[in-house]
Amino acid sequence: MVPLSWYLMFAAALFSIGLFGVLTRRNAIAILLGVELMLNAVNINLVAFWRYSDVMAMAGQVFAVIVFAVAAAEVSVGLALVISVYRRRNTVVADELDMLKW
Amino acid sequence: MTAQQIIFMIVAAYTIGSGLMVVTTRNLVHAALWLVSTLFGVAVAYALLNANFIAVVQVVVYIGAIAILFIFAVMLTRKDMRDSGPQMNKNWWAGALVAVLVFAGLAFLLSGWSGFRNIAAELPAEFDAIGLLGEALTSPEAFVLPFEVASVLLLAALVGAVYVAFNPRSDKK
Amino acid sequence: MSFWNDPLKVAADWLEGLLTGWGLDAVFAHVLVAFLGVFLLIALLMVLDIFLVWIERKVVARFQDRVGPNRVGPFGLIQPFADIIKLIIKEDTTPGGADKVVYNLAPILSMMSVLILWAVVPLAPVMLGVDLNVGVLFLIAAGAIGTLSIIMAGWSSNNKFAMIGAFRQVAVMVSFEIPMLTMLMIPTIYAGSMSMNTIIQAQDPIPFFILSPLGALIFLIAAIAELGRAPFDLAEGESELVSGFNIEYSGMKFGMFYAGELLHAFTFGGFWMILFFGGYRFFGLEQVSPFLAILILIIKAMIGYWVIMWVKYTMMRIRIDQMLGFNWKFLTPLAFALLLVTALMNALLAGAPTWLYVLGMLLANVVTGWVALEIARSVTRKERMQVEGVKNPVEAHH
Amino acid sequence: MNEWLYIALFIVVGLIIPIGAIAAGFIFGPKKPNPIKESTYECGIEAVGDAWIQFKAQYYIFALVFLVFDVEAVFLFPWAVKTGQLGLYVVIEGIIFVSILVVGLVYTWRKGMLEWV
Repeated sequence: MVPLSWYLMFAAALFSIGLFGVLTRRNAIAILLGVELMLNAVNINLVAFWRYSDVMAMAGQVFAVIVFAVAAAEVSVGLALVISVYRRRNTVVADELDMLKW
Repeated sequence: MTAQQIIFMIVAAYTIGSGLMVVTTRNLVHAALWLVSTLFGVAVAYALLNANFIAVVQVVVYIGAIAILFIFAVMLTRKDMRDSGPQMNKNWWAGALVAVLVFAGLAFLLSGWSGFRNIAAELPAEFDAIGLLGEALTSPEAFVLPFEVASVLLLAALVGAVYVAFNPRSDKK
Repeated sequence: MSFWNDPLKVAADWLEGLLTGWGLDAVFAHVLVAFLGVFLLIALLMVLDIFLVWIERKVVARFQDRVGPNRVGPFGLIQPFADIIKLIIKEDTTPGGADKVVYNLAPILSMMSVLILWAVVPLAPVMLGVDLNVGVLFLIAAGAIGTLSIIMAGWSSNNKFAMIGAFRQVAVMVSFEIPMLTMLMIPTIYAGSMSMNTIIQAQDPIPFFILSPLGALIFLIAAIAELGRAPFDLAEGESELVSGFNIEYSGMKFGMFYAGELLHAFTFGGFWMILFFGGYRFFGLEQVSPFLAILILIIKAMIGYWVIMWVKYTMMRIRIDQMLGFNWKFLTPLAFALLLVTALMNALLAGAPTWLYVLGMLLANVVTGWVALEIARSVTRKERMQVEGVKNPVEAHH
Repeated sequence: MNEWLYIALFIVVGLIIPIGAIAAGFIFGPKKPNPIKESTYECGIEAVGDAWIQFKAQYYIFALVFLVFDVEAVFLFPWAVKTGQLGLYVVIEGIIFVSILVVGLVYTWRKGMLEWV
């Protein structure tokens, strides 16, 4: 059997990769791709904890399904914002969206 | 190593490799396609965890809808899809450092936890995960409120996204 | 247990015994035998697929008052093989500006998305395929990979027609997936399970198309749109987009898209029969032998496929705005209304005798469909009057 | 676990067969590429620029509405499995759930976002 630690390490690695993408990418859509990786890492943890504790308690799976809804909401609004910004400023590079800085 | 461990290792390596491609590829459509590959790997991980419903939903929602939305968005925000200029900001090494530190910190914290090396129990016979999930989502003692709130969340996302992206007044033309 | 009653198990046991007798590990032998079984099923499907080309051509010829292929072999039966040889020995050109890896991956994924659908098809009472407890959703998951392959093909070809075709096709596919998902919930509600086999078992006395004729109809419409066949074949739109997303493909890669489409249509004919017409069931005949059950399923799937072809060669192509408007303004609200009515009637009639249950469900379906049609008719009449500025369009013609 | 093994086998075989078919075409087909053959097909006219251009926002709207209803369906499937056994109360929950989302569809419709312009 695969011990729980493997799944947790796997999820942590995926989370770190997503974090790296969020921190370093210049394109706003690429940043959202990184956020997706992080959300998936969280979901792996939730499902793994469900499987490795009491399987009759469905809380882990319910939370995972709710994370799907959150991810969908995040993506739809996030990408809508990116498209809206693109139409006004003609760029999706996050560094150049600095209007609020001064 | 048992067969299951080998399968897990292959799946994890494949998923993490695809994940690395997502954050490093220059072409954004390729990055989105690598994301699909990563998400498929995660779906296989769910299947290994006996979460059939979550695994299939992962493919339906992420690959069938979210990835398509990403590809559409990439094509909507590029007059010229060939990416010019660097794709990472100049502090990428700091980002890499933070990511490695976060991974090390998580690994350190988790390894100190008592349940870290737990082994999963066998699934009970006649285990009906979807029935249990349906009961959990609709029972007032369990998660009926999150169930309805999810609907409100999706409504808010739909209305907000439609308003933000396509409000006629927000167009500069 | 004899070969006649359970051929798959007998053959698998024999092979496994043989392999372990040769000194192979038991688990490995099991996996190898399963692999061979899957390979056999898919190979048979590909052979069937070749004959589907012939069937489709013969049927369309009859619809158009022609004879169809009749030169190569008896009734032109060898014609599809000649076509395949032609596809194999054709030069495989790749457009210069294409994204090579994605371009080559797309037809493979397209075919694969159709083939894996057969994993969840129950062929006979003893041959359930993979009796997944999320079988119904598996259908949509495989469809998601198909959608992805189309957008990959359109994008990587670096051709404007391919791109527009792919975008339109994907917009239509994702739109019609909502009524389809909703209609998949109706057998789920009746059977209380998402497993294909349980759904077939639950249709023991009464198939679901009697309980929910409207549901079966909406599922068929959504399936045809999902397949991208006429009247929803605007992605191909020869007159405007030349061939749509597969314009730059030639040789066997094009063949994969073409064969995939035909097999997909046949498969969805089969799923239509499984979900609403009882699958391999036919008045107890399926209990006689698995061979008979498979034959029944194939005949039923052929009937479903014939209906899909009938629609294709009767209807004309509709425009994309009409198509999406039809889906989002009519089909999706109707599908949701039907789902809620079904769930409500199912709860209200929970303790009722069977005849009352069936009658109630049937009535609920008819009423829902009728109300939807009446609303659509009055709204469109109002719109038409606004556009034409005429009070009574019928009298105006006199 | 076992059942996913069969799905994996289907995926593997489903990849092998089309790859084999395409490889057969690659082996037996002639290979005489030239620049004209490799040019992008545009009904005989020389293609101007590549196809990786900007597309209109309408496609995004349909994908967006689809995503929201797709996730909604995910929530409804476990509900649909159990609704026959748990009685009227659960059905009403489902009705509320769907009604809330239909408001979103009506909003999108009223904003004219479902029109193909």
